[in-house]
Amino acid sequence: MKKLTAAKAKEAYEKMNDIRNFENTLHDIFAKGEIPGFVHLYAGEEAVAVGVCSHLTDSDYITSTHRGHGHCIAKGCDLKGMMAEIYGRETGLCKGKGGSMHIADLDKGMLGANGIVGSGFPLAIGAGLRNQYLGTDDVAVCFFGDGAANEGNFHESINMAAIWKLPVVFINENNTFAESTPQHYSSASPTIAERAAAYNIPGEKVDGKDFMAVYEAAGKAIDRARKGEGPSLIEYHTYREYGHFEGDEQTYKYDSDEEIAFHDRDDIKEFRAYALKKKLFTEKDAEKIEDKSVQDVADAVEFAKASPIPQPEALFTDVFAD
Amino acid sequence: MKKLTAAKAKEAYEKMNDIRNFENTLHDIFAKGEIPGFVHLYAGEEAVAVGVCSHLTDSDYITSTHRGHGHCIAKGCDLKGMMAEIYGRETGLCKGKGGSMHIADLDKGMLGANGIVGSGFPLAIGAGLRNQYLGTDDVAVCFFGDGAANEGNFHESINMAAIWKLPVVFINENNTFAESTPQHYSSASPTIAERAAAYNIPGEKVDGKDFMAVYEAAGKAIDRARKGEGPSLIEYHTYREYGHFEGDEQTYKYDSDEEIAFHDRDDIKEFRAYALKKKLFTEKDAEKIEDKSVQDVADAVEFAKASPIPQPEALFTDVFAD
Amino acid sequence: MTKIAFMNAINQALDQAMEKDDKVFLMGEDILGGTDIKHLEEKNEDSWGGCFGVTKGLGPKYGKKRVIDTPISEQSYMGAAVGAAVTGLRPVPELMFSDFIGVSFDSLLTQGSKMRYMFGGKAKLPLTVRTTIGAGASAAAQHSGAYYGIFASIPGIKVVVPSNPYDAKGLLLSAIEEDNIVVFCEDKTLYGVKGEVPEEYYTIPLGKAAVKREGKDLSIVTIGKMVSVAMEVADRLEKEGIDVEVIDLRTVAPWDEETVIESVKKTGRLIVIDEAQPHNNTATDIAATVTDKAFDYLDGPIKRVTAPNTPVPFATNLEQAYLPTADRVIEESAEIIDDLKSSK
Amino acid sequence: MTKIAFMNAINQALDQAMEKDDKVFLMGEDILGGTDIKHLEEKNEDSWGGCFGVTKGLGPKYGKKRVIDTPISEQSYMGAAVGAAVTGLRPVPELMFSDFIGVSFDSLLTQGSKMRYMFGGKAKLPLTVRTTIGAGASAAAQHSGAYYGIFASIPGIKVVVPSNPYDAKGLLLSAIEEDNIVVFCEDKTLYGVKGEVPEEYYTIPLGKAAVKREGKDLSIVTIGKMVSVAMEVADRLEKEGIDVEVIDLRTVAPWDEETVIESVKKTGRLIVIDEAQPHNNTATDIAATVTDKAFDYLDGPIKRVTAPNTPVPFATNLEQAYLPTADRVIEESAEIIDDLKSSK
Ligand SMILES: Cc1ncc(C[n+]2csc(CCOP(=O)(O)OP(=O)(O)O)c2C)c(N)n1
Ligand SMILES: Cc1ncc(C[n+]2csc(CCOP(=O)(O)OP(=O)(O)O)c2C)c(N)n1
Ligand SMILES: [Mg+2]
Ligand SMILES: [Mg+2]
Repeated sequence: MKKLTAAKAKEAYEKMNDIRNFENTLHDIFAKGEIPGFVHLYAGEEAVAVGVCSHLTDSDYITSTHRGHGHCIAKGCDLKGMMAEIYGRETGLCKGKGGSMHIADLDKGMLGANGIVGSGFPLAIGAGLRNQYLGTDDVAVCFFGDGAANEGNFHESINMAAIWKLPVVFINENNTFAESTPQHYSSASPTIAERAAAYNIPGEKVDGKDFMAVYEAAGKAIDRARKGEGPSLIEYHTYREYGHFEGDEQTYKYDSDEEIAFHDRDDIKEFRAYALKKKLFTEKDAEKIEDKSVQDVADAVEFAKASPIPQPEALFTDVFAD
Repeated sequence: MKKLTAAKAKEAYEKMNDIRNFENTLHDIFAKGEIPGFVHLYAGEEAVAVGVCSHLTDSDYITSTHRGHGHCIAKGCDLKGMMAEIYGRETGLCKGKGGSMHIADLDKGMLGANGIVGSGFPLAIGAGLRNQYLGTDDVAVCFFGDGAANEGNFHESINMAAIWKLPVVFINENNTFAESTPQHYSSASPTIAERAAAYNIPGEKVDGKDFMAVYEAAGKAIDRARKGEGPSLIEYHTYREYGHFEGDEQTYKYDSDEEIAFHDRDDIKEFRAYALKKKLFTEKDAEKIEDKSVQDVADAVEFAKASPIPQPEALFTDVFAD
Repeated sequence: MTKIAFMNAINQALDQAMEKDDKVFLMGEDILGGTDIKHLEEKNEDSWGGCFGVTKGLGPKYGKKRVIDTPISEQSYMGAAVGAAVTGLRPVPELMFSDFIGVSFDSLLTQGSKMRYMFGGKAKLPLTVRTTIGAGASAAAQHSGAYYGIFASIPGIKVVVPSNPYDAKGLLLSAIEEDNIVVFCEDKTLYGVKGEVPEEYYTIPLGKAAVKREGKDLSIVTIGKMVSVAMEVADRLEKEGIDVEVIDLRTVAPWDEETVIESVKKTGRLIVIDEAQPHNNTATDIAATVTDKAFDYLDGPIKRVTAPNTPVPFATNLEQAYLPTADRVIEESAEIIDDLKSSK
Repeated sequence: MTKIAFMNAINQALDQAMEKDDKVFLMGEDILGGTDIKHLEEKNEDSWGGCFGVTKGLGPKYGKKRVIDTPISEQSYMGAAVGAAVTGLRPVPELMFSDFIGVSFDSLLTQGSKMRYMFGGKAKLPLTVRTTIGAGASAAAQHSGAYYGIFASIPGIKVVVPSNPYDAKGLLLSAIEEDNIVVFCEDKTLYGVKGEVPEEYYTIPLGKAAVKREGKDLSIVTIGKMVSVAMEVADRLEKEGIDVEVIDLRTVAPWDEETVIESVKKTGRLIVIDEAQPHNNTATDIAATVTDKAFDYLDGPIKRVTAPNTPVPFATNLEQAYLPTADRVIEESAEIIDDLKSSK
């Protein structure tokens, strides 16, 4: 696994900032009633998406979830195209036809946010199968939540990935809740990671607020997959900053001081401190990145708002390829 | 758990014989072209169904599979009604409308053979939920194959049974094949039993040709369920005598001498020897049981053949309850 | 009578059904919300009461034994509901969005709907599946399906699609009383719509349409939230001297052939409005049946106004164009309307 | 030309598609059969070649990389096929029985069929799902579904139901060439039916019906194994002086409106035979569309002859009564036939 270079660290810090700003901005915009629909924010979990995707290139694939903005940004999707999509504009990554829950960018290897919990699993093994079939060393990474770990697809797909030694890495984002349902209620096993044993693959539980821990665990698993040694499962303990979706009153939070303390940890600040200490970038670099990120997200909003809505004919197109 | 009494042993020996004779007879009848459709025979696996169901009464529930005749007989379904069903006669347990793959008898707690692999899991947890809801100490037993262990329902249902501590016992009949696909290929874990750990419930692999081993393992698990201590998973290693369904040429058999040796073990003969040694019944009892069983199955065939086919109106009835 | 919202009418029906029969219980994702969260349990509070808050309050009232939060395991909890029904309970599972039949269809398609028949009439399936349907909430392609047509195609299932709070309550209570599988489809965009709802327990028979407005020139048959579109069309056509009869099907399986055919016999003209995708839906079923059974009474073609043959788009303008509106009905039925006008 | 069985025609098409394009691969349960069984691998033999033997021989020829035995995990392997298609392969998964959409529907309903649209046109889905349909094999309620009507109701999916070996091969090759999802429905009771099939690679366009027999008095539109029923009806009515046109739809989504409507314009009379359950099926879709678009040409009601609204029964006599037969078509269409006779 490659060590985190200064360049990579900077890029990661940029992306983490982009995600946080993107989501904070959406939170405000939603409250103002400017965007409709179901919007699930990724803020608070940045270290996971970015720590994992730092190991990937455009030719690797990822599958995502309803909480997809973080994965998109981490995988390199354009902020403007994303924001325009969420606004339902013609310039959106999906021409405004998908919306927040369906942002995709095949050129970036991003196989779509997904409104159906657990349906990313089979798409990921399909992409993994493709990589293996074509003899590439590309991988497919499947992001999924703690709630998704109880869907049948979890079981079926991981088993298939294991028997075929597919280059797929299963990344569990255990943010302790599925909507309002706590993981300790919905899963019979204390951890998701230990379920890996049922498929004879490595499984590990890792602090998901700690960027470096995320980065290293993912690096090992992705290397392993690239080398043809098969799939792995990593459970990252994390916590979402906002509600399940915008509008959620979150009366289910919190049960304990530990929970509050964990929630209050800021993965971005922690990584910033680490990177400064390790001299991966300077305070000044950091500030520049932070400012630019705020600006880029603001520009994305501008861009989206200034973009046209789809032409009426768009309703009828893109059902079939010719 | 109750020790195996002489009376129980006799009853078990009767049922094992009934299953074997029933299936051998169907094998011949099918070859003669007298019955149509998909017929999956249970011969060779008698110890499992009978060993498990020896612990159950009519108020306990079982769910079954496409290979359901053994479960039906073990749970007390009438041989005549079963045979007539397989012949598609009005006197069949389901009036001839279900056939081999759908024999059911709710009065006996038999929730139906099932043509959909893995769909017994949720029915069993539904029945278990019902038992818990009504405060009975009845259990629900879910029979399923090694192939079925890769269906999503396996995962979803066992997890739910575990978190709700349902009185359900999951009985895996690992006969080493799902159709022509060997379990060592289709499952990433060497055993099905070890998957229990993923749900924090007991899991055990047991010799399924050894009636007493089956009986004892099942007894423990069923007791546990009755006491409200939750579900268990038992994997019974067994082997089917015939093909997947009638007509299967079985070119996939055999890979090793061990496999042949295992196949050649006769669970019924082994139990007979054990019971005689333990004086649970005498040689003479055994012979009487064997003769009666042959006769009962022959009578069932007679009965079926002499029974009328359904009235034409039967096509339209039984869709809705009034 | 007080006016209450559609979603409160559903809540009231569930409450009264649970009060009446202790075998009735609910299961679904977050329908209580926060099960096993200490501070909520201590205060006996629920959190979500379902994704839309429809079951709010029932958890604290009836306990988590009867309002069961499930893991995200639709295939198995829907199948468990079938298992519980066939063994004597009266489950009312919630499938948060009808789109999730994708991951739970077997419970209805090959298990529940066929059991009584396969078992030779010995099984009863007192099971009501509540689910949400419909476009118009910016929920995009995977959360906006109006799949009642698929359910209705399966022998052994009854399917209800209420259009207003009063019907919602009475039809849901009927559904729960049934010893059969009923899929009860709640349009999420109607949840906030208010209407008069008696507080007492009452039922509305399944399979009976409601004539919302009598008329002699033209019949419009419709479903769910399209009823208000039909009423608007009727109002507008009235001004042009066309007297429209509007029939709210309420139940799409079995749908009320008698009422529809009587109406067509009277008017000779039929428009069906159905927000589902255009092929093999309830609108086609009605048109085909009327053509068969009332052909000699028809004075012209039967128009079906439906969604286009596309997934549901996200962008607001496209989604609005996706759904049938009064404008679209009038435009697409120009032939019929012109005929009627010229025959006046 | 040699006569080969329907199932061999399918096998030939798969073979030629795989030879032509190395991105084409098959996956499904036991489609090779015996993967990882030592003695078979040593001899490079397959075992089952699918439940009905349709893919027999392809495993040994193309290897287990391209003929992939799957675990019994339909939801995920069907979804994996979608994932492989959208990333550039050309998968041809087999769903052993169409009834198993119960445990795999999401892959088609909310994923594959909607991806291109949701992604703004950027995705291609070169995916052909092969599956078996149909009653008549004593396979009972859970293995006899003719669910093409459900598939056809979903925007974004094409659906093919071939009636004979020649069409089966040409249509399957077309399907595999498509950059779209095609559900290819093989009637299991037709597998043994023989017909002339050219050895070379050829395609038949999707969406085009075949006029099996021209006639001027009455149109019969039908699908799959019901084509032979229609032909028998035509023969029998010919003796009564009625000249029947028989149209084999071949593709049920999109179905060939032009050919059907042209025929009805000529004959003024239409019977549709569809073995699917009676509601919301292809027969209703055709009847509704013709009523809309060719109303003025219709001389009488459109008859649909379908299965009854019940699950498929097991008993042979009931199953025979379940399926439309020539007798039933003639009986149920008495009104039309009498009209035609009296107008001669
Ligand atoms: C198949 C399916 N079931 C239910 C839902 C509704 N739903 C959307 S997100 C969600 C919770 C998912 O929890 P988790 O997997 O932990 O992801 P998180 O939201 O915490 O990131 C649920 C139940 C859905 N979209 N799809
Ligand atoms: C959902 C579903 N998938 C596939 C099948 C076809 N099928 C019937 S039995 C069977 C094999 C089952 O294997 P296993 O669970 O090991 O049971 P066994 O036959 O060995 O008793 C398969 C694939 C089916 N009936 N249902
Ligand atoms: Mg979560
Ligand atoms: Mg097996």
